[in-house]
Amino acid sequence: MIREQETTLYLGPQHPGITGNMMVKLKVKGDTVIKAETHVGYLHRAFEKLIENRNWLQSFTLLCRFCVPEPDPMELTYARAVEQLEGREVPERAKYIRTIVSELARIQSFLLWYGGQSGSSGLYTLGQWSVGDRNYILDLFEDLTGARIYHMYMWPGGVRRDLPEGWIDKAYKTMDYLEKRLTDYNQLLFDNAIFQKRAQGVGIIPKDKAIEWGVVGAPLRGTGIKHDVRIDEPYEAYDQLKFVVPTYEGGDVWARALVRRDEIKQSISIIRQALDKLPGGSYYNRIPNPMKWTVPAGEAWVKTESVRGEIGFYVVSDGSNKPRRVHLKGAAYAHGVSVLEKILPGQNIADVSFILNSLGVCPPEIER
Amino acid sequence: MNDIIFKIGGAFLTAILAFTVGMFYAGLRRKITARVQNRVGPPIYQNFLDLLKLQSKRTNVAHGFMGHMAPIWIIIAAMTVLMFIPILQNNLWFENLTLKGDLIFLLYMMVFGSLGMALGAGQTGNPNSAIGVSRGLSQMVGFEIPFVMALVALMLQFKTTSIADLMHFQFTSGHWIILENPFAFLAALLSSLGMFRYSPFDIVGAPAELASGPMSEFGGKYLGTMMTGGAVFAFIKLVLFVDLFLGGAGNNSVEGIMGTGLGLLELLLKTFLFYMIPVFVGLVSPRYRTEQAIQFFWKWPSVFGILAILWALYKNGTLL
Amino acid sequence: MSILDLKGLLVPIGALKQMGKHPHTINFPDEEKNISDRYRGFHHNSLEDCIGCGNCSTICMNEAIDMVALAEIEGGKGDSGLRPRVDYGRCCYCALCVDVCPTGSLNMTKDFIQVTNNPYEFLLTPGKDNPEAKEKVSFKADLEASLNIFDRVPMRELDPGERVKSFAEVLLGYNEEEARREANRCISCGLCTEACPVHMHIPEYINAIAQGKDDEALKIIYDNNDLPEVCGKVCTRRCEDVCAIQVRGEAVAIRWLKGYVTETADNADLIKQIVTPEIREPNHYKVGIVGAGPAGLTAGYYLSLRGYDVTIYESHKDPGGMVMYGIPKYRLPYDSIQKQVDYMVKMGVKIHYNTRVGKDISFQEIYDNSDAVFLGVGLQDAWNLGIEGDDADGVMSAIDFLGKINSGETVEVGKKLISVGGGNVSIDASRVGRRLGAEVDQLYRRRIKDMPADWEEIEGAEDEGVHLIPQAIPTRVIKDKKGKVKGIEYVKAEMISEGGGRPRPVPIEGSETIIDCDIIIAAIGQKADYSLLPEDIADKLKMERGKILVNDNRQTSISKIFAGGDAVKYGNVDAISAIADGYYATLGIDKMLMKKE
Amino acid sequence: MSEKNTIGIPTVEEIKQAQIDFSPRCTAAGRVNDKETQKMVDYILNFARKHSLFVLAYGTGCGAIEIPATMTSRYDAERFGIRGAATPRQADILMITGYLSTKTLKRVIRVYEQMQDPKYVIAFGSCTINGGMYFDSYNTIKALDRYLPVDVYIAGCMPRPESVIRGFVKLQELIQKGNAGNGECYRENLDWYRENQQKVIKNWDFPENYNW
Amino acid sequence: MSNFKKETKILKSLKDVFEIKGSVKSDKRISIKADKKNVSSILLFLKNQKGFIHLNHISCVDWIEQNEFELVYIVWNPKTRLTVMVHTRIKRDEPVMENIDTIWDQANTYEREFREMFGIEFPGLIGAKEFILEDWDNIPPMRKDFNSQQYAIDTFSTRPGRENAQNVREAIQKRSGEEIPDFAKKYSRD
Repeated sequence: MIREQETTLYLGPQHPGITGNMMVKLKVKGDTVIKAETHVGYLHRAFEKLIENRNWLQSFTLLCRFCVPEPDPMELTYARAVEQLEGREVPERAKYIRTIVSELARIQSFLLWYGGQSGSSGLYTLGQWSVGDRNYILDLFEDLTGARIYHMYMWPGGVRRDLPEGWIDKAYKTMDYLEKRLTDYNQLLFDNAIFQKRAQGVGIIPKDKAIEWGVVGAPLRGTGIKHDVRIDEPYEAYDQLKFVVPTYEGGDVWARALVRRDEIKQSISIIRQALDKLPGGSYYNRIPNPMKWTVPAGEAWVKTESVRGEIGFYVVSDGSNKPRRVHLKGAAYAHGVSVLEKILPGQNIADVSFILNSLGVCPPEIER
Repeated sequence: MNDIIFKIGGAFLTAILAFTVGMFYAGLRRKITARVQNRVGPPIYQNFLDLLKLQSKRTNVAHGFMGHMAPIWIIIAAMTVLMFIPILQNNLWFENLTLKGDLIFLLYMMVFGSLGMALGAGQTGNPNSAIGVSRGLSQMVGFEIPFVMALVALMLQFKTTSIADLMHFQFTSGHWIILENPFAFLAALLSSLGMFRYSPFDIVGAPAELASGPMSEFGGKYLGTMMTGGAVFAFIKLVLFVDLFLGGAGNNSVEGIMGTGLGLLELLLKTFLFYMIPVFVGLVSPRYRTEQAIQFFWKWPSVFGILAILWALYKNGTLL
Repeated sequence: MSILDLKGLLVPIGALKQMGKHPHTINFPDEEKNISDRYRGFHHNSLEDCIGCGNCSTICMNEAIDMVALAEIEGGKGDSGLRPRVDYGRCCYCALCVDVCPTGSLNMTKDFIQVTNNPYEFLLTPGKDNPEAKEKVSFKADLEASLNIFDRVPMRELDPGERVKSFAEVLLGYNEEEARREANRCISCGLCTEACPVHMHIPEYINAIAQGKDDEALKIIYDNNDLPEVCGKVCTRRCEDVCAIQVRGEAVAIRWLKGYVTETADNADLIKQIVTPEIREPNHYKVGIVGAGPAGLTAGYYLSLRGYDVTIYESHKDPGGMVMYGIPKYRLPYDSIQKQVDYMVKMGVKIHYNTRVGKDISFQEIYDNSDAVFLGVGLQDAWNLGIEGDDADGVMSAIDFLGKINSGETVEVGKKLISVGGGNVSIDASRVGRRLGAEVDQLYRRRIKDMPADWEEIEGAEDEGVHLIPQAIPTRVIKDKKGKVKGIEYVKAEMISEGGGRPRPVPIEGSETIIDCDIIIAAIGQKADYSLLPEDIADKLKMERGKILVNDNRQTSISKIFAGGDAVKYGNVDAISAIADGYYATLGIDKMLMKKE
Repeated sequence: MSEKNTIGIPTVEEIKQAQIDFSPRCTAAGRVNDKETQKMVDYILNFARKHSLFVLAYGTGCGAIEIPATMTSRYDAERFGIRGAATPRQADILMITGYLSTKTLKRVIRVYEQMQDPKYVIAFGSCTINGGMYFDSYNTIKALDRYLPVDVYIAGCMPRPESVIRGFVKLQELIQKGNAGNGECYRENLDWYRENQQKVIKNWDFPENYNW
Repeated sequence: MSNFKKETKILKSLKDVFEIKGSVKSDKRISIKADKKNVSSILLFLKNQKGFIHLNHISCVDWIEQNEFELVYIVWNPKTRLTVMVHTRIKRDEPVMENIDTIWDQANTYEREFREMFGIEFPGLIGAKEFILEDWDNIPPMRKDFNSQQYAIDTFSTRPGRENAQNVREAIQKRSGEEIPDFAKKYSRD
C-alpha cells in the first residue's frame, strides 16, 4: 500500500481488539502481517500450583476460573476425571442436568462469540443484541446454580442442587425466545454482504494439516473434518440424545462462523430433548467429608467438547486428599499460539482481531 | 457597514449553529443507535458533557509541536470551510462568504483538516496512528474520486463553480439537483458514507484493529477540540449536501426573523434526513478492509460519477 | 459475491425495525431485577444456631473466613463462642462453607452489592453486621445437598434373639472399612474435647483413624486416657452430645471409634509396643491410692509414668471397681479391663488386691507412708427403694445384682423380674435379667424420652424384650408370708410441668396396679462408704451430701489427700469422669510435689 | 470485643494502626477548591466529569467477562454516559477487573500513568481487595492500593452488572463531591508507590519521569 | 481382554518394535511406559505408521519423592479414536528431554512452558526464553519444592485487619485446659 516499510505492531495487552489479556506481536509490512508471535502470561494465576495447596473439592472451585467465558466445561471435565479415578457413579438425572448445563454454557458462550466476532468487524449492533440476550441464559444459570458466571455446580458425584421449581418451563421459554432472536442475528450477520466479504477466504486453516496442527472444535469442523468429543467419546447423556455435528468446507473465518451458527441451533435442540427426557431420581452421589476425601492413586485423561473445542484434564492422584497434578489442555493452547502464528502471516492487520475471535483464543487457558 | 456587521454576526451565528447542531446530531446518533440495539442509550446532550469533561481535564499530554497544532489545525480548517458554506439561501445572516469557485476551494479545504490530523498523528510515534493515517489517506483517495466526479458533473451541468449559484438555480427552477442529475447524487451519497467514516468505512479509527488510529495519543483538550472540529465538519458535510442536491434551505418567502427560523427548520429537517442515511448504514454494516473500501468506491460510486458526468454533458448538450 | 448482492445489502437493513421495540434494558438502580432464590450473595449466619465449629473456615481454600470472638456470644459446652467473619477481599462465593455447615446456620443471601472507597470495609461478620439479611437468605445449607454425612455408619450387633441367650458382647464393633468411613465423617472441630471430662484429643485420634494410622490414634488416646477400651464400650460419651454433626444428624460415633482403635492392640504387650510411653526417672515420691476403680487406675498409671512410686489398694479380687462389677459383660467383657490393667502393671503400677483399707491395712498407715494419697473409693452402697416392704427377700440393689453376676455367682431370678429406675444401671439389670431367662418389666417414673440411659441401651432392651412401663411410681412391695417378694404395686403418673422446669411426675389417684414378680431390682442411686477413713481425717474432709469436695486439681481440704471418682463432688458419676479425676489428680499431685522441691 | 479470649490477640486500635501503615496514601483524597468563586465552576465541571466516563478497554482479569454484560443492551451503562475508550489517553476510568499478575501490573502502571487527570481507578472483586482466591499465588498482587490509588472497590467474584453499575454510581457521587481522582496524589507520593511497585516488578525499565 | 481388541493390537505392535511396558487402561486408553531415549521414535512410529496424528497433550508431573519428572505424551488417532499415553521419567537433577517439536509444531509451546515452569531443558528448542513469566528469578515455580504461599507472603503484602482471628481448636483448648501433645498436633485441623 502506501508505506511499504516494516513496522512492529503490538496488538495488546491493552487493545480493544484482543480477546482477553494477551499480546500478539506483529511484524507488519504496509497492511500485511508478515510475522506473528503470541505473548501470553498476563493472566497467569498459577492454578496448577495452587492446587497443590487445595484438596480435591477445593480445587473444583478454582478450576472453573480457567477460562472465563465458559467455566462449565472445566467443572464438568474435572468432575468426570475425579469420578473416573474414583470409579464413582453419577446418577442418571445428574447426567441429564449436566448435559443441559453444558449446552446452556455453549449457547451463552456462542452469544458472546457473536458479539466478539461482529464487534471485531465493527458491527456493534449484533454484539449489543446477543450479549444482551445472553443475560437470559445467565438468568437461567442464576436460578439453577446461584451465580451468573462461576457456577461451581457440577461437582464430582453429580450436581450440587436439584432443578428449582418452574425452571424447566423457564428454560423452554428462553429457548423459544432465543430461537426467534437467532433469525434476527443471522439476518444481520450471515446475510450481510459485507460480513461475507470480510469473512470469506480469511484465516484459512488447511484441511490436510488441521488435525496435525492440533486444531479442534469449530475451527476443525470448519475445515470439513467431523470430530466432536460428544460423538467420539460420548459422555453424560449425549449418547441418548439426537444431534448433528455441523461441518463446513473452507477452513476460513466464514466456515467457522457457519459451524457456530448451526451449533447453537443444535444446542437448543439438545436442551429441549434433555428437558423432555429428564429422568427422576437422585441428582448427587454424595462424596465423603471433603476435608478427608482421598482419591485412589492413578491417572485420568478426560476430554470434553467445550465451546472452543476439545479440552482435556490430565489428573494424577497419589492417593492423598490433594490432587498431585491437574493439567488442563485447553482448546486455545494450540489455537492461540502455534496455529495463530502459522495462519496470521499474509493476513491483513484488519483481520487479526477477526481471526482471533473466530479461533476462540482464550488466553487464560494457555497460561492458566 | 451593515453588510460587515451582518457578515461578522452571521459568521458567529453560523459557528454556533454548526457546533450545536453537529454535537446534537452526534448525540442523536448515539440515541438512535441505542434504540436499534434494544437499549436506552445516553441522554441526547451527552456529547456536550463529553466535550466539557475533555476540556476540563487537568493534564493534557502532547507530543511535539504538531501534536499541539493538529487539533487547532482541524478546528481552523473546519471554521474556514464553514465560512464558505452558505447555510441559508437569500439570508443576510447565513449567507457567509460566497465567491466564484468556492466549490473547488471547498474540495481542497476539506482535505486540509485531515492533513493536519495526519501530521499531528505522525508525530506521536504510535504505530497505530501511523497506520491509521495511511489508511485514512488511502480511503480519502477512494472516496474523493467519485465525489469530485459528482461535483464536476454539477459544474459541467450548471456551468458554475459557486455553491450559491447552484442553490439559486434550485430555488428559481424549483427542481432539486437530486432529480436533475440523480447519478451525481448517488455518487456523492455513496462517497459521503466514506466521508462520515461510519461503518463500513470506519477503517481509520477502527478500535478493534488500531485502537483509535490517529487519535490514539490525543486526549483531554486535544481530543475535545478534535471532537468539536468533527462535529462542525459533520454539519458542513450535511449542509453542503443539502445545498447541492436537496435544494438548500431558506427557500421561503416569509420575511424577517420568522423566515430565518423557518429556513433553519427546513435545514435541520433536510440535514437530519440525509444524516440518517450514513447512520443507518453504519448500524447494520461491519467494517470493510482498506482495500475493500477503496474497491467499493472505485466500483459503484465511480460508475455513478462517470454516468453523472455523461448525464451532465448530455444535459447541457456537449455530448450530443 | 456477485457484482451487486442486493439481498446481502438489503436484508441487514431489516435490523432497523428493532428501533420500534421497547428497549429491554433494566433501568438499574431505579429498577431492580429479581435476584434468584438460589443466589449466592453475602453470607448470613444465624448467631444463635451457629455453634462456632469453624468448619466453614476450614473448607475455605481462600482463607476468607476467620473465627472471631463476639462480645454478645458467650461460649459454652458445644459452642466455641467464636463466630465466622468473612473477608470479602478473599471470598469467591463458592458457598462451600454453606454446604459444609453442620448446623445449617450459615447461608448466603440475595445481597451482593457492596461498593466503597475504603478497602477495609470488606470484613463482615454475618448475622451480626447484617441482621436484616435474614429475610433475604437464598442459598441455603440444604440438608439433602450438604457435604456433611449426617448418617452414622451402622454398628453391627447381635440379633436380639441371640443376645438373650448368653452374655456375649452385643455390639460387634466396627471393622476397618467402617471405622475409616465413620472417622471420615468427623469435621475435626474439637467441640467435643471440651465436653469430655478428661479432654481427650478426639479430633486428632479420629483424624489418625481416618488416615489409616490406628497406632498413632492409640498413642494419642493413651495420652490422657488409660482405659480407652472401657471408654470405647461403656462411656457416657458426652462428647457425642455436643458433636457438631449431631445438631442436624447423628453424632460421629466417637466411642465406637475409640473402641475400634483399642481393639487393634489386643494384648498388653502390643499396647506397650504401640504407645511406647515416655517414663520419667523415678523421683522417689510415694503415692498411695485407695481403690482400683477407673479413677485409681488412671491416677496410678499417669503417676507411675511420671516417676512416682505408686501402690494401689483394692478390696476386691479383681481390678476395675464399678466398671468391673457394675457393668454386665455383654457390654464390657472381662478381657477388656484385664488387658488394660495388665498393661498398666507392665508400666509399673503396683496393685494389692483383696486388701480392704481400714480392715487389712489402716488408712493412717497409707497416709503416713505416702507423700500423697488418692482416694478413689467410689459409691459402693445403693439407696434402697424407700417404700413399704423394701426389706423383702428378693428386693435387691442393681449394684449387688450385677456385682454378683459379674463375679460369677448365681442369682435366682425366678420367672418375673421387675427393675425400677431409668438409668443405664437399671437397664443393665433388666437386660441381665432377660439373659438369665426372666421376663422383665421396668418401671420408670417419667416418660421414656426422659430416661437418662443411653438411647441405644433403651432400644437394645426393648429389642431384647424388656417391657418398659413409663410413668409408673412404685408404692409398695407385696410380700408373701415368708417375707419373699410376691409383687409390686405402682401408680401411674402424669407429667406436670411447673414454672417451665423439667416436668414432674404426679401420681394419678386410683391408678394403682399390681404386678406379680419374683425379684425386684432397684437402681435408683448409690452412696459412698467412708468407714475406711479414720475419724480425725473424716472430720477434716469437707463433704457435701455425702460426697467429697475437691478443687480443680482434685485436691481435698486436706492438702495431701486427693480424691476422684464417683465419691467426689466434681462432674458426673461415670467412668470417664472418674478417669478425668484420676488424670487431673495426677497433674495436681505432680504440681504439688514438684513445687515442694 | 469482650475480655475473654483476648490473650495474644491484637486490639482494635492496633489493627487500625496497621491498616493506616499499610496503605496511608490516596484513599479518598479531597480535591475541593476552597475559593468561593470557584465553587460554581467546580460544580459544573464535576457534573460533566461524572456524567462522561470513558472506560479504558482493558480486561486485566476475569472480571472483564461482566463488562460486556454491563455495557450491552440489558444493563446498558451508556445511560450514565459511560462508554469505552480504546486508548489510555482518552480514558477516565481504569478498571482493574480482578486479579493482576505481576506481568500485567507493569502494563497497568504504564497505562495508568498515560491517562490524563482526573483519572479514576475502579477495583473489581475480591482479588483486588485482599488477593481473593489467588491469595497464595506467586504471580498475582494482593492489595491493589499499594500500587495504584483506587477510588472505588466493588465486592464480588465476579461483581454482577448491578454491582458494577452501583460502583459507577458511587464513583459519580465521589466525583461530584470532588473526592475522586487521585492522579495528583499519586504523583506526589510517587516514591512510595514506586517503592512498592519495584518490589514486585523485578526488572524495572520505566522511563525516569512520570509523564512521558 | 477380548473387549479391547483394537487396543491390544496397537499395544502389541508397539511392544514388537520397542522395549516398553504397557497396558490397556480402559476403553480407548492405552498407557505405555518407555525409556526417555525411545520416546521420540515411539511418537514418530505412532504418528507415521499407526495414524496417531493428533497430539492431544503433553503433561509433566513432578515426583519429588522419587527425584524424577514424569513426562506424559498423549496422542490420538482420529480414525480409530484410540488414545495412547506415553510415559517417561527423567531425572530431576539433570532435566533434559528430547525436543519433539519437529514431529508436532505445537509441542514447541508445551516445551517452552515446561522449560519455564519446571526447568526442563529441550536441546534445540527455539522460542523466547520467557513464555508465561516475566523476570522470574526463583526456582521454576511448578516444581514441588517451590513454596508458592511462602513466596506470596514474602513478596506481596496482605491487607491487615484480620489479626484478631482465632483457631477454634485452640480457643477450646485454651478454655478447657487441654494440652495436645506434639505428636498429635499434626492431626489437628489447621
